[in-house]
Amino acid sequence: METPLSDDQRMIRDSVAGYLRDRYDDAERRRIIDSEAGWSAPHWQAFAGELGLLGAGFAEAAGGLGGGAAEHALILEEFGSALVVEPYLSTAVIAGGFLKASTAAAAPQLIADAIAGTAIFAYAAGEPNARSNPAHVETRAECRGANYVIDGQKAVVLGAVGATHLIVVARTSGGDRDPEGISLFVVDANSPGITRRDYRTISGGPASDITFTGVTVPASALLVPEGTALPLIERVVDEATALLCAEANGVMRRLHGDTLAYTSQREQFGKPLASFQVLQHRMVDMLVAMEHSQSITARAIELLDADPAERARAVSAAKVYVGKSLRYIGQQAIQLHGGMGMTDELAVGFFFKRAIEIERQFGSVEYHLTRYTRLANAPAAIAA
Amino acid sequence: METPLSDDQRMIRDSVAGYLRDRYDDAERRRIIDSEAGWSAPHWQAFAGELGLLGAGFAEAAGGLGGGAAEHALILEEFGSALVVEPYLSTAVIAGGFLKASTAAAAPQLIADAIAGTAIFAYAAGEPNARSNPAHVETRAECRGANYVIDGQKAVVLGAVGATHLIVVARTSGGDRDPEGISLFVVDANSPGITRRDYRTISGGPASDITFTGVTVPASALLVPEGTALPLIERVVDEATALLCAEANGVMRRLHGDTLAYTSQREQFGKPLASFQVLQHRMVDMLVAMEHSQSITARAIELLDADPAERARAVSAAKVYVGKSLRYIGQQAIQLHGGMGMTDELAVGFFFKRAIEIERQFGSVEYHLTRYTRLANAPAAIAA
Amino acid sequence: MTSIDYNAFRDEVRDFLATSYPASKRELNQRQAGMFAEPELGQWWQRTLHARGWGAPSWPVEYGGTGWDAVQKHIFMSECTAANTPSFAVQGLAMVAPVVMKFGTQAQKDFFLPGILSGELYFCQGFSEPGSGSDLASLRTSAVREGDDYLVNGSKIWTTHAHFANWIFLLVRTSTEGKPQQGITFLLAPMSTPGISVRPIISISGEHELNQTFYDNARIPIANRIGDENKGWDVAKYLLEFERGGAYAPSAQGMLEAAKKIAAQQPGDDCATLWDDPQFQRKTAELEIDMLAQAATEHRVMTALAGGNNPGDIVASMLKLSGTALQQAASELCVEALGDYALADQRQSLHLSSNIPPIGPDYAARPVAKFLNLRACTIYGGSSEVQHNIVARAAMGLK
Amino acid sequence: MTSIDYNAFRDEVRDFLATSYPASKRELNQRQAGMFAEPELGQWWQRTLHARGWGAPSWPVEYGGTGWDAVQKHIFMSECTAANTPSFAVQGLAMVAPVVMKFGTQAQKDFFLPGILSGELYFCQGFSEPGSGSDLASLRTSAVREGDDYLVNGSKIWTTHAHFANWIFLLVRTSTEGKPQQGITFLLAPMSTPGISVRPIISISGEHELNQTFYDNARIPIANRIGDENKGWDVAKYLLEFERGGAYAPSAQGMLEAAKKIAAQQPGDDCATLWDDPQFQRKTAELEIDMLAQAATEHRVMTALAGGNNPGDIVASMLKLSGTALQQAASELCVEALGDYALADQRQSLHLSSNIPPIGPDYAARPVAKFLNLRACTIYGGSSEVQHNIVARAAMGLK
Repeated sequence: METPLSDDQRMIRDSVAGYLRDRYDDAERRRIIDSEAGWSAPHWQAFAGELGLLGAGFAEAAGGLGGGAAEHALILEEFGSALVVEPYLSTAVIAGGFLKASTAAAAPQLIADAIAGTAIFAYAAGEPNARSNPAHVETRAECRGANYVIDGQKAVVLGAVGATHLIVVARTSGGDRDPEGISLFVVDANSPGITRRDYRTISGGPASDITFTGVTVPASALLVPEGTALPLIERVVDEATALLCAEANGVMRRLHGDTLAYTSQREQFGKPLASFQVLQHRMVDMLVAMEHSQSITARAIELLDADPAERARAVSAAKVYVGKSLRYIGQQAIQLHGGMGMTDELAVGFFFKRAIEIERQFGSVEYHLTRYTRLANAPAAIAA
Repeated sequence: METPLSDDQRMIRDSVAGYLRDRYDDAERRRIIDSEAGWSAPHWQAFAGELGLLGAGFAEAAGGLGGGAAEHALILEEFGSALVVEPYLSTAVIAGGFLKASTAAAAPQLIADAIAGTAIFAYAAGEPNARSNPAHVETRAECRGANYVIDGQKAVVLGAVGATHLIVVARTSGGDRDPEGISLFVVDANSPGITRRDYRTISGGPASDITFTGVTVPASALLVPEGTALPLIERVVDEATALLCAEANGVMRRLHGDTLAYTSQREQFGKPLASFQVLQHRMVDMLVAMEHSQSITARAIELLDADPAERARAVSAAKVYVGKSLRYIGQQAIQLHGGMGMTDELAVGFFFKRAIEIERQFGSVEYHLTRYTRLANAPAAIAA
Repeated sequence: MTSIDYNAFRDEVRDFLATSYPASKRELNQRQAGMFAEPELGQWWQRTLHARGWGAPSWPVEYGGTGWDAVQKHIFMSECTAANTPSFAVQGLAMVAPVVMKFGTQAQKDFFLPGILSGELYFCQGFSEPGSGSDLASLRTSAVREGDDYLVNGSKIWTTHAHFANWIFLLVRTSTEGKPQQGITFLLAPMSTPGISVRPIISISGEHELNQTFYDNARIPIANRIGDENKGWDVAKYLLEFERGGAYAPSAQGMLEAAKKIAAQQPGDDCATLWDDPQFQRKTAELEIDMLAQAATEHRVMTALAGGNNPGDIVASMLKLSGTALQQAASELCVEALGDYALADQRQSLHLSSNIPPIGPDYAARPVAKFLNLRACTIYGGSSEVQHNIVARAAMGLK
Repeated sequence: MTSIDYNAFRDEVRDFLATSYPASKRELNQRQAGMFAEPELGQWWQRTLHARGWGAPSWPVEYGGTGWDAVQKHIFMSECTAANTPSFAVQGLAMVAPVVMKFGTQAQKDFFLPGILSGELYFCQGFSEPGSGSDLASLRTSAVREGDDYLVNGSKIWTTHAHFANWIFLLVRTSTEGKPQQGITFLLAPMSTPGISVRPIISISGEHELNQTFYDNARIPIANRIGDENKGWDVAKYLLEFERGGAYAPSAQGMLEAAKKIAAQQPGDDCATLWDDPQFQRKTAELEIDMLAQAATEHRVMTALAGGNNPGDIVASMLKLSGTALQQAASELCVEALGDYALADQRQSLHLSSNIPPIGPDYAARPVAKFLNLRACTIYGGSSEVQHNIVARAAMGLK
């Protein structure tokens, strides 16, 4: 089912889809992830220049296109359907979200550089001793005069290998899971004291574990006033989560489409696989899950500007539903591809692995179901 | 898959199955549940006399056949496959279990009467203000000299309408959910102060809500010393729960068998329903659930004599698995019968409704999963 | 895209419901576990709606419709579902009327549409036959011309409310040549027609809602035929599209709220009420999320319709597939919340005229009967298996 | 029914494992995420078992079996699974050997069985072809007689460990007359045969375990044929029965225990460890109950076999259906427990010879690769869909 778009939105979607079809096909993606860097600077420059995508979410006054989450969603759904590995989410959505809300003097210039494609961001938030609770921050930033000194470890930071800057969540006061005392810093990715162990995610994109040892940054690196970052983090991570769901919809579209195409051409017992009723019904269930994922994602994106509790509820609901759909559609896609689904010779395995990743990013089904349950059943939510 | 039986066991099973086939078919059962009493005294007498079933679980010295849970299971599985409404479980298993462990002077005579079919028991345990926690008892029994006076309400007591005696769980001390202070009384069903609201369960058997208003019984009505009954209740209810699972296996056998027969003869789009792959695979899943239900029930019955924690774990595991299977098999049986499954003209609807009842009796899937989780994950259960 | 103030509209609907649907009637409707309310209640409600001009929101204005857009219709339906208004006359309003509008003569329109709108003409459906079911094309009830009439012989089954209805719409076989679909004709008949008789079918919930109807040389005037002879299949297909176009989320969400309320009054095992059990809350939340997804898709469809786009028949099948599953799941959760009282047969308290109190608490009366009745929603109107086949063929081009 | 002291037997097995399977080897096996251990480890273990006389518990005593009854075999397998011993040589021990025993000549028995038992002959399987799959009868690799040999041409796919094995067993087409099943022949061939070549297939876990093999006028002596020409279908059917006869619960339970251990070391969201999260415990318990049911059915089958009763092939299909689903679920729970480290591609640390530490904690190395590999267990050896078909036909008489 098509979703109605404005003319501007249709133009964005069509230009992204066209670019990816022509210049970012499965073979090109393999070349990118098999390269040493694991991402492509030329494509990034094309996103910035030729396609002008990197300003999609910034105000026109700041040099952007004046769009918002809806435009990010269109772009990320297409990126999902091509498994684009470049760090759009961490740069345009996450760093973009923080920078737009930032009180830092450097923010306008960083926005301009992000739009130009010269500033690339990774989001260094997750830690080896934390799970998905955004208030669980053990990395410490200690104020020393005009500077802060950051010490700690960040785990599974996506896209750090090509980033010029890291957005670092660090604790300036309080206990490990204290909602107060959390701060956000923008840090030069090559600062002394930063060491990375780079690796790949299972779907092939670049990721790193990062250790901060006495990394010294000026107080101007604080994106918002010291110790007050959690509400902003929750908003931006909610936004990123909803947009990750949009990316997921692109991934599922390919998983379903590839499965339908494969089972239609592949014969067994003298008939196309797709002529077996059991497989047909399963592909229908995949389709239904996909349509509903689209809908609940659109709903979450519409509610991003609602009050924090409603926003969080809508985003967690979407992530739960999309997470379950990714799991079902991904696993069935492999099952219905049979032996061929087990090889990395077809694209389907990479989409399946990306589905596994998205299922976990920013919190699993279990995490978001717990969060939704808590929010939905706050005493006010039930009329007796 | 057949389960190996001893010669004695095979004889019991074959005689019960033969009796039910010849004299307790679906039409006869309808006559029984449509009668005013809602159960059949003549069949009960046949169970006692002709078939000699009612002594199956009592020692030979007490006039029984010297069997135990394994024999009860054989009988109840057959009873399940014919939806027998007579109160075998409450009389032979529950009252039988209590009487065998009882210190009361009257116990031997009650056992003899139960075997003869002249004493019939209902188990008055559940209450309108409690759910499935057996320690939650609000009915009070107050000691007054040589007597106890019972006040309170019991809900959904099965088979009370034909019972000569009630086994009543009442609190002699302590708070509403206190494990201590729970007592067991055997009470003449016609005692003054007992009022019943009789009704039917959805599958047609008799049930009652019972109010006790100043019901006076002698101290000799205590089945075990005052206030100590909970461990015995837990054991006997575990036994009854495992045997209810055996009954469930009989119910599922019929649900599956009737569905297979119906879909094999009923045509749609010019072919038998059973020739559609989707329905075939679903009936296979029903069969697999049924086989595993058999197995996990047999396991629970074997472990009834294990230590209380292991016994409880095994019984709760069985009830969880069987409960889920009842739900799946029952719902699919109706779905696969199509419109005919929605009428009470076929037997399948009654089996479905009995499945719904069993799913809840002695605690739902949720209750037993909680219980299992607590027991399985007691600190000792995990080796780090 | 539109200038309608939907919030104001919602308030208007709520005001109407608050004043025109009193608590006494709501209480009566709580005893209705079937697909449709008994006519005594249902006809009253249809008259009430009709008096307000809201008797047929989905009809074109020229026939008495409201002129609402799809979003307004959705709001209206959601509010009615939330207020638990009686379900009535769906077969006339949503099934017969659209085909009369599309295929009927002027005389047929003039006669049937006003009567359906006012609730005076109460229709039941004669499609399925013993031995057919989802395979409608195999039907065998025959109609042979004799003078100005058809002489109809045969039998129909699963006819909800045949014992209450004054009219029936029928598919009959007028030819055995060609494909099975080609010889079918669509007729309307008064239930008082000599030769039509009704046999009750008691359903697994113990209620009499369904019937089998018999046709023994029943004379039905040719003037009551809708569309051409042997073209009834097209009429039926058009009708079934309407049947499948509903909204499922509101009623599922209504039952989920009911389950929460029951849980808040039922005892828990280790906590004061069942609602205090975190596991019950989590299970409820998980189902609620599925309903949000369903509702969001229904909203997308409504928006598309309001914008003049037809999202296609396939969407109707997909919504029925997941929507009916959610209705069943929500209804099951109400039953689960009841605990042991789910075992009690409550049928004696479940009639408008009953003065027998429910067994256990008041809220224990309806859930099990509703649950049992709702097993049918994945069977009737094209079973879930048939809906899967439809989507596979239409959306994915699978044969 | 029997006088064997199973508890004593279990102790004997445990003692053996404790002394003969040192921690260093166990640690190596932790890096093996594939179906089978790499031969360096696997062959060592087969030699170790063979030295103890336990190289082939399921074989008849005359060929070097242990003489254990079914319960003993089950105990042995469960203990090995619990100790996480290397999985090795299954294709020779459990697939080739039974058919050699049943269909082979004395010379074939004398040559192949001792070599398989000692681990010296390492077999891989050449059944599926590009374009066939679960539909084995459609295979096209041809074998034409020339003198004392067959000249074999064609290709086989999904050949696990073809790059390690020194022998392969093959189904080839020797006739195109009659039904497709009728012209198939079963051959054994050294992998060193000129004309046989191997192409690696990298699996979605990033590992090289699978291969495609090519046959370009490969000469295979007629003496290496098992059974008669054109009768290979019967041989293959017999072999597949053995393949499906396994026990699934022990390995699923092993992975469930692994998930618990991971959870006990991973942080929770609002509690010290993930294991302290009641929801995780409940989920684990629910899966554990399903495994108890599977294990109880496997136990019933073993008991029946020990009592001389054959519960039938259908049971093998049913056990594979539910057993493989449980293995996948348990493996998924391990991945879930890992949290974000599930995103890391660990393949560089997953080889015997690797000295690269895992990304994140040590226990993060294997679960994802194992999970990805285990997607195959519902595909190979007759997919779950095919197993459903088998049970429908055989157990329920459905066509």
